Amino acid sequence: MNSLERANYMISSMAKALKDAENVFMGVASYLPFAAIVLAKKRYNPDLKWFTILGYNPMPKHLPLSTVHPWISKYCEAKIQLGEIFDMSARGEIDCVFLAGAQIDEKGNINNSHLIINGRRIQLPGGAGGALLHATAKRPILWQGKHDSRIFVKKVQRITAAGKPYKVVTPLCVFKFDERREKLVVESIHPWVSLEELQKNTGFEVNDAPKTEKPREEEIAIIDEIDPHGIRKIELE
Amino acid sequence: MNSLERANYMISSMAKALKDAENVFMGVASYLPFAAIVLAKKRYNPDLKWFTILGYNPMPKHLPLSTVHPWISKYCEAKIQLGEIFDMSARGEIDCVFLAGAQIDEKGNINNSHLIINGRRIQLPGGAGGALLHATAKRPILWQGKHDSRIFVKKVQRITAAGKPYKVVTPLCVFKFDERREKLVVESIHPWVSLEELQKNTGFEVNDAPKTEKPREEEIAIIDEIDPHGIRKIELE
Amino acid sequence: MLTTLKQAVKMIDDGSLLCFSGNLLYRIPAAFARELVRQKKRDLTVMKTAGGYDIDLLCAFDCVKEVRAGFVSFEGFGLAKNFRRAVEEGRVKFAEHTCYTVIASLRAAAYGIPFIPIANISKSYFVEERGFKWVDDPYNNGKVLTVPAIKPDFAIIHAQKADEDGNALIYGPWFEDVLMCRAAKNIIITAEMIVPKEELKREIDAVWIPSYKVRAVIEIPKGAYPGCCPPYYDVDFDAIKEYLSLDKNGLAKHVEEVRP
Amino acid sequence: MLTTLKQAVKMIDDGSLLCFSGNLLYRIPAAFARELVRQKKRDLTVMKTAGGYDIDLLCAFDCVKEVRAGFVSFEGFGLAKNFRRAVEEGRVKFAEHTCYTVIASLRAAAYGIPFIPIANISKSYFVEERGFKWVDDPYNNGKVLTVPAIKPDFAIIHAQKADEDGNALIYGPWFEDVLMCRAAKNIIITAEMIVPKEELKREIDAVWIPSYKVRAVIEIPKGAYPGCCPPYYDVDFDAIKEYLSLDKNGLAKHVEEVRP
Repeated sequence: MNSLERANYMISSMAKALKDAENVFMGVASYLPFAAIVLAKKRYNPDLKWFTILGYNPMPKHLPLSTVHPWISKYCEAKIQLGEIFDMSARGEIDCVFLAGAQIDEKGNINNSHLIINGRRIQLPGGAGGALLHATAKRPILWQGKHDSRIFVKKVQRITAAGKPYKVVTPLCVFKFDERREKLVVESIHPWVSLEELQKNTGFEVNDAPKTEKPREEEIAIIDEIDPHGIRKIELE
Repeated sequence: MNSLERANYMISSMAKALKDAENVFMGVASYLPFAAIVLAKKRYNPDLKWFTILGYNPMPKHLPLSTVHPWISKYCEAKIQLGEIFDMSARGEIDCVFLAGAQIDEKGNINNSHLIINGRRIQLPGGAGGALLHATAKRPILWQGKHDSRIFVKKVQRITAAGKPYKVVTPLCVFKFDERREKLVVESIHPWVSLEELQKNTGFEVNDAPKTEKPREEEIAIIDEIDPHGIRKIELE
Repeated sequence: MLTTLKQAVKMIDDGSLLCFSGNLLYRIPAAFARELVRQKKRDLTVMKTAGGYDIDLLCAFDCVKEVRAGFVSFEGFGLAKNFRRAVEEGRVKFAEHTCYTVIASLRAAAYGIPFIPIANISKSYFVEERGFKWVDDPYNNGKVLTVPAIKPDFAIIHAQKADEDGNALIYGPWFEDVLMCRAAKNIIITAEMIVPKEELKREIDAVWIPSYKVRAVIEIPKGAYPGCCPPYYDVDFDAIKEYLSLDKNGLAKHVEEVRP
Repeated sequence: MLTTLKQAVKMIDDGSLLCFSGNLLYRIPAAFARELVRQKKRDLTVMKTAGGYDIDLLCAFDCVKEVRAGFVSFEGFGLAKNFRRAVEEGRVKFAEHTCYTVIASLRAAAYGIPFIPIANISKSYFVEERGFKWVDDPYNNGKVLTVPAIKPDFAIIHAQKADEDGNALIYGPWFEDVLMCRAAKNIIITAEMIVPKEELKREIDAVWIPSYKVRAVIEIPKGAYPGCCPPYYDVDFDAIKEYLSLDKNGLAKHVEEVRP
């Protein structure tokens, strides 16, 4: 399974998570969410309202090299400021938001701040708007293009953003949040991954789960149309 | 002295009060301030920055029938929201502001809310932005097109807006605020007014003062140019 | 989303808290206000920095139980006599604000926070009447005055242009319109013209109301009449003067005859 | 007010608190940042929701003592390695915020209030590190988290157009630019083009920066390069890749050779 195919599984899983969302926000460096939102609008949820930091409801032709690429704003239906999107979330008007985590732990906490390795601080880029969005959006969807036991940990070293993720989508599986046990549980495992392999690459205990549904041909066609050059691979490589 | 000539004295006095102002704000129903600001910009203070609720630095051709008349915004140099002008004042960035008072008292308080006459409430239009602006602008300038002892009172029945006025301009005189005694004192009396007449029409003790300087021919020419139809009389009649 | 004025006004429940666009006689949702009267809405609360024809008309027909505003008047044309009389007779409560506290309350609602500090206006009588409270500044040990969030049920906006979903464009001053859209639960747009999406996008830099909370969009040419909606029409000064001269019967005729 | 880049940068004292326009590689005041480096400014504090080339460059040359931001990166192109190294080596303090608290702090400064309540982000580690404090909600008896006002000395804005006084127009997203202008003591505008006043007025609906606190206006075509300034030019992706490969000598050459 090459990285493009793995990306497609992730995108399809993320798109399905938007089925009954009204408003979704996507921030910077969000290639897979970008494709997932386009796919969701085309296939699962035509009325989905899409908020970006460049404006409201873009209809871009292609996945850009940057998710703050000027051409996104050109295709928007209205202006809205970044701060106003945070306000929306604070008011409870954001259903889904896509948040990336350099470290993600069993409780759904995210670390995008820094790591301490052998007493040495490794600086990460920071959590952007994640702290507010994870805490206030109704259904935060986390994603991470890589899945290993340094990324998926029992407990993050710093909590940049805390909240209850609706889903966590990775190249190995999809987690959901178990409200009762207040932790991530595996919802589906991608077909190329064994439970053993998943456990080896995850810093907390994982459960067995059904195989992730294969993206349909027509989904892949939509993804290829929005990203003909395979920019989406960036996140997995 | 007809009402147009009396208005000219008031406008000229208000314009002179703007000599060393950097930023001035003028609200709704402000015909005399409108003319005074234009006069100040043309004669006393070409760098004066003029804030209106329709935008920044208008260059209107004529005094409009409404100070929220659309053509003001057409001639503005930049947009700014009303709330942002209040913020400017809260930050200490507004030097002068023109505030009208249905009642004005010796302490410089304004009542634009309501009067209680024989136990009956007489509703006034409200103080608009006055409460914030009077309290926070550096040099509030009050004006009133009529001057009698029901308007200029010892103590207002309701304080709509409190602050220390820099000047109070009326058809009879110009007051200034005496910081030490914390009350209005007469700075100049218009030439057609006797001290006795001023006292009779003022609900608190007034002092004698020099005659108000006559508006120069060139000032009157500027005022006539901006208000050829004499709209400014409205406020005095 | 495109609907009729009649259907849109039906969405408004008696007792709702409404915010109206514009200021005094500028870009007011006048046609919407007339239909509120025709449908005999009751117990509305209307909040605005500076109202004119819109608030006065609703007061004339006892649609309103409370007005929260800084100023209600027809500026140089006279007093808002129907508002004034309704307040003086106790039929309407005038919860006086200063324009600034209307804005601050909308900001708090827009930000999803329960209150917001304001500059010190403590000597104004309505600070106590409105129940504005002080808090300790946790950073500098002083006391700071605050206002609570006020969240409108509906923001009623008359805009120059909108698309069929309700993305809306305002030319010229916004007043509090964009802010009240952020703060409100629901938005109704009346627009001088509904234009195709592609046309609105070409003017994106003036399109600041996204459609997502817009529950109704109605094309109403001259929807601000007798107020102005630049660049299309100015205030009809004669019509304002005539309105201010109307008695009860005249007002009843006014709301029936001035369409929409 | 019209001046040269050199003169404008001379206004910035060492130790100042600066806010930069744009976001990541979008409409950043890149030419201004290079001149800050050439003039060897020191001990600057830079505040921004999401920085890229601008903050990274200043960190590479030790102009900065503190970065207050939610995110510093080159997005898909890689990490902000000079920022990263400076923080890891302790030469720069990264006072981590979330983008939201940068905005909230600017809002409080813009409103002239000492602090502002925020939505509850209390589990994030930096809430304690930044010293954000709780207050009692005086209306509903709960506790509310707050951030203090942060008032920038200068907002440095790269805009598409300005007039000679500094009234400035932004096409497309504002990010925090208009807000930082309201909050800041002083504004410097670099613009793709200086246009006559009459021309700017014809596009009034995009002119949201009034000139009154603008201390300098400079015409700098391609002033956001290697970032983008739509509709005039896109990000120069090759130049960004090259920048990210530069060593110390290469960076020194970069700031000298890329003019302005």
